Amino acid sequence: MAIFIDRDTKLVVQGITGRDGSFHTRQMMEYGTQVVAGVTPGKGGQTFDGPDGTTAPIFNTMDQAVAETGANTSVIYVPPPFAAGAIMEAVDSGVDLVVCITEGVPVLDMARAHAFARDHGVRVLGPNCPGLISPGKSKVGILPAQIVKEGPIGVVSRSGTLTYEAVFQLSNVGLGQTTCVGIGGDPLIGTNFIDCLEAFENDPDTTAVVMIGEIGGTDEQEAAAWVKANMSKPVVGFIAGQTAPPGRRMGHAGAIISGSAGTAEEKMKSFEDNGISVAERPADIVGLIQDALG
Amino acid sequence: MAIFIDRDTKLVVQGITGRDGSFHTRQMMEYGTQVVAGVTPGKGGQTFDGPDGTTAPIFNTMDQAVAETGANTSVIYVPPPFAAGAIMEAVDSGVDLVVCITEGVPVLDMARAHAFARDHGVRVLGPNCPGLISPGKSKVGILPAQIVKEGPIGVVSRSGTLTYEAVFQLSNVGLGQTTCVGIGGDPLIGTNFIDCLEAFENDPDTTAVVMIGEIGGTDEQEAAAWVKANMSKPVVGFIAGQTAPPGRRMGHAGAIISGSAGTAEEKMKSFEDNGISVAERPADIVGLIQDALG
Amino acid sequence: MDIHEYQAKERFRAAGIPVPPGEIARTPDEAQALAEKFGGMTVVKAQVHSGGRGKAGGVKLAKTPADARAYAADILGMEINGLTVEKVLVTTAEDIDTEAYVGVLVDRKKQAATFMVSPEGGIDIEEVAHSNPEAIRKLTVDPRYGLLPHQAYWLANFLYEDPGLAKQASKIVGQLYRAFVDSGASMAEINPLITTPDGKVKAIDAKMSIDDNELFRRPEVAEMRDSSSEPPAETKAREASLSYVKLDGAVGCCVNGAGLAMATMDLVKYYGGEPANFLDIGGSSNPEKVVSALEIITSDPKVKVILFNIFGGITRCDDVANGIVEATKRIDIEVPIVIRLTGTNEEKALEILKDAGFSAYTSMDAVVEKAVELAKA
Amino acid sequence: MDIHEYQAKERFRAAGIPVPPGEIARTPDEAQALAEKFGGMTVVKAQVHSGGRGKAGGVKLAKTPADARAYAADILGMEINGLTVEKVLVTTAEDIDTEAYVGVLVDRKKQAATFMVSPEGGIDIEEVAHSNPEAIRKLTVDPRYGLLPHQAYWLANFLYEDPGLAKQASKIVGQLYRAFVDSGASMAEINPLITTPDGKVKAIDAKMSIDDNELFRRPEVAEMRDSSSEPPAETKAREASLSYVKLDGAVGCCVNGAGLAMATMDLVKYYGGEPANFLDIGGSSNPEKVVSALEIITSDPKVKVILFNIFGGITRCDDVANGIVEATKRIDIEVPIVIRLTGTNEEKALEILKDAGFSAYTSMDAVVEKAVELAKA
Repeated sequence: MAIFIDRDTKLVVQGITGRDGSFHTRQMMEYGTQVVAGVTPGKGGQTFDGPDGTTAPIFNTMDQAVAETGANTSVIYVPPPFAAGAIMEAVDSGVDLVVCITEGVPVLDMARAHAFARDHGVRVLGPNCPGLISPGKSKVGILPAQIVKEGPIGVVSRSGTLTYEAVFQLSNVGLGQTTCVGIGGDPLIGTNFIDCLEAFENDPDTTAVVMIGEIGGTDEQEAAAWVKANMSKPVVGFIAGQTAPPGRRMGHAGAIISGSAGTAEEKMKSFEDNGISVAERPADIVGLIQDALG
Repeated sequence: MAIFIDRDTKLVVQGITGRDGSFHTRQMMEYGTQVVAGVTPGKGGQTFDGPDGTTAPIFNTMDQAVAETGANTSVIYVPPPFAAGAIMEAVDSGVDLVVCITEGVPVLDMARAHAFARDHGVRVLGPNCPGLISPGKSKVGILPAQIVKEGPIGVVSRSGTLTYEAVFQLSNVGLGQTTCVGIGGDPLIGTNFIDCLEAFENDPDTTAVVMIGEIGGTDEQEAAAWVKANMSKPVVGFIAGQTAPPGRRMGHAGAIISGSAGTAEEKMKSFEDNGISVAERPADIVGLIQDALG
Repeated sequence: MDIHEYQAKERFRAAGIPVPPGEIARTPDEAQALAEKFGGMTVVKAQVHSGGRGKAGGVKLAKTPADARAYAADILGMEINGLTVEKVLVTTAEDIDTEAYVGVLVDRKKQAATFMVSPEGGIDIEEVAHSNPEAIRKLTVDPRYGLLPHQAYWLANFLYEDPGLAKQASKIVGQLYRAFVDSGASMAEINPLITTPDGKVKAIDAKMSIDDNELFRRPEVAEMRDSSSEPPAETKAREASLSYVKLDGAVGCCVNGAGLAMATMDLVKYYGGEPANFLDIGGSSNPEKVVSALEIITSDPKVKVILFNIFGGITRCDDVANGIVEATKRIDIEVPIVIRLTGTNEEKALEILKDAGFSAYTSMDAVVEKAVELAKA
Repeated sequence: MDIHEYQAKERFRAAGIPVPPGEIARTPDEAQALAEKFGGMTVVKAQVHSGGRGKAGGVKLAKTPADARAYAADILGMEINGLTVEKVLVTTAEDIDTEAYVGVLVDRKKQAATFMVSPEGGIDIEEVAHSNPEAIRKLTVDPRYGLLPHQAYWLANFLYEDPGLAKQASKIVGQLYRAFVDSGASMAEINPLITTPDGKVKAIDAKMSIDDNELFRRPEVAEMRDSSSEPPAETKAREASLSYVKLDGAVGCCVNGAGLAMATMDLVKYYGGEPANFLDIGGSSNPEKVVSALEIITSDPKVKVILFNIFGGITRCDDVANGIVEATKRIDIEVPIVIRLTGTNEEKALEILKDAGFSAYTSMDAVVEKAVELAKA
């Protein structure tokens, strides 16, 4: 088992003909993800050429793509001005999960798009996220497939390359993953730590979880309280940004310490207070997981 | 028993200091309705003087009125430009029922206000309606109290004075009413025939229902189908506007025959087809009810 | 309130919808001058609040400015469904490749603005909805979000397979919604939306109805009312805040409440008569309002009897009776008046009326029967 | 993007918020001229993107135009938290009866714009939120409906008991929301909102941050950026699409990915060093970007060592290695460079780097330890 995506995931790629969209679609197809369709307005009727002679039909609208292919998941690579609209189109089309890779989506656009998704009961991952991968089953987004490995660890993170770092180290010592989820670095994201922790708790194949947070907001603190109240599986946590100055945006739109809220110190303390083992350095994550699993 | 309002109804009057609001508030208080508060922005702290030395406190906001008095129902007498806003304020304040008497509310304002009420799970009656009365228990709106009488008949109508006509005749032969509801003459109304029929069906004290429709829309047809499928109690129907020309608005904003839809003929046929006795004239209603009750 | 095609086109243009150039002419000379100005072929179109203009000969294709002049001379002054044409729109004639339909109105059941589009244009959309519903795509706009870009594009894709045309139509759908909302409309329609041989999408006809309740906050739209295009009695009624609709019969009706007014008309018919009008005087006992109502009813030469049907509720019947007596003193009325008055303080009221020489009833059936009898006399 | 008080006030004025007259001066002469033009007492306020202006002496009340001139001379050129004051706002001094706080920002948890208002104005709202939360009323705006009139009024009623003041404040709350949305802001604040002895409500200070992601569609807001008020290195980084934040240490960091970049800084600290900056070069192996990054890092004289930490994922490590080698050929760098590169094609990459004479690592801890050691040398 895995969370959110698995072998049954049938994916539509929104913005499949763009530079990023086409590149990553090929990567996903190579990994074995069932890419059943692409959407680019005005290019309906054309065909996307994947690796090794595979293809995917292109449609003008999500509505058509879902109706014709039975897709249940979408991933979005369209430019920021159109990303919130693409999310709403996907939500409206009847898929269960919408993964938005696009970075730079206006935050008030996202407030509307998230409300729309809630109204329709559809899960959005992101925006500004690397997507997710269930090793050996399916990959949706841009996570590098070669560093993951099938196994019992759930990984959830606000960061991209820092996740690779952690996953790489886990894989190197033989600790594979059920699913690695990048929830995104924006202030308003569709799927948060708690959503992922809950899914990992309910996933029988996951035995322990790595949770990688960073400065800004209070998601980690709320997740920590949730872990204490609801989680039976061990959780190891790391927070990036101990040396970040307040009031400055550290790359991610969401990685900013406002006033006293959202410091790494506060988050790490909250982890400790709620029974989450805190890794001081990324290199400590593996050891803590091994300790937790006995 | 009765539907929607009864002895437990604790009413706030929005626009209590206006001409219509103050007049009808006195009428409601005289009838015995528990008017616990009034709202007029800027007049908070003043007191409304009712009949026989009774009073009601006035608040600036619905929020305060509900918090201070435990009101569960509101009635609105504010002018059309502010009516939709008043409905949304009432919905937000936590009351269960909002009755909007105001006529002339822009229809696109109401589309938003009705959506807001649905999102909050609050019942709106109207707008452009005379309100409702549960004889001997409570009166909310502008229905004349002297024509009603306690008894077993439920009355629901899109019209004001035509309802008086029917109720008057019922009362004159001793057929009192559980509740008389005027659902309003606008195209977009919060509570429709089916809502009232369902409530009457579930009200143990109601033995038969009079349903007074008019041209425009297809509410009566949908209600007729609902009656056939769900209603155990006899229903007598009347439709006004058999002689109305197509395409012209007959007073009520909702009373207009558009194309082939919404003619009196079609509605009367739908009543007959679904087991609703059709009164040819208002004067026939009483006889049909007497027949139905045996 | 209906507005004219040329007015709807002004609203459409302001929202960015491509509409061919056109202007209003009130005389044949003006029409000729406009045709010369535009050059090429033009269309001369009667501006009147009625359907079926084309069938009535109110729309003509003019090859030359002289033709435009001649057609304008024919059309101006023409009667279409009882309304006199006082203005024509002179507009450039477009080469038409295909015709489609795009409309939006407030749907009562969905409680929101709802689009209907069809690749079959220039047609009666209601007829198509019945005969061939698959030729229509519908979309209800969630008032909480407004029309979303993908929804406009979804509608446009139903009209055109060609990506370029679909893109243009998608934009137009969005602009139409903007015009609809910004005008406080209850209905807006482009019929037909055409494509030209050079691949352009344009609106060559336009229709719009405004929600009367929106006019208070849109003075620029309220100014579009053309009183010359409605019966003078209806203008007068509107100015007196009375709901009035002229009909063809002999029984003039004056009732309080819209539902009761309709039921009264129906009862006139039931007893073998024909109502002369719908008229709701509302809940007021104000003699001024009754005076206006009587003036409006008696301005119709067909009226042979005036029938009051008043149900006194909150308003007391004696107050209303006094209002009627007062009003009838102020104007000369040559036809008989019969009055039914019931409800609060009814006995007092009936005495007031009898003292003033009126036939007074308490039963609706009795008074209507009497009125029909008098109308036939 | 932060904008200056005077710019935020322009946006507020455009939305209808009452803001006392005020204009910008870049010289003491201009300040005097403005004070003469306004008449009466004026306030001279440093325009700089930093809090604590008042405490730093950047805000002065001037009784006369000569005073205004003198204060402007003091303030212009002043350093506040490392930023040089280049402009002052000269504005009329208002009689103040009461001070309140009104602000709106995007709340992450509620996922929507959220108002905070307090009758305690001129204060640090976050401090009040902690010390006296009952002094604050909060309201989250449902993005589906926008700010509703009764919500604005509800907030205003928390500020003022007087109905006249509450009505004015209610309007201002609505206008502030309008300005917030129309500017694509992530935060907008009136602090303080004052009342005057003659019963007027006015905004005498204004603060606004714009969501960088909104700038592409709001060129008029994007033009408000004041590059003179930020370190030149940050301007250069923005123009090169690099995320860069200057810090005080000696270890210049160049990392791909924001999370990894922060973790790298933290690890520098862990090993006893201090990072000189945050810098995310993104997923690109483009030498141009690496050149820009190196130029920015080396422009900081405190930097003693440059540390690359690259995790090759989709991007292959050998491509990135080539990019680094190419870039370092193009510019002269006088401090040592250490590089950690791991992930796809890592062996190939390490060879390329060693051949070019760089210290190459695969372990993040090893490279950081080395960098700290070199920085201390």
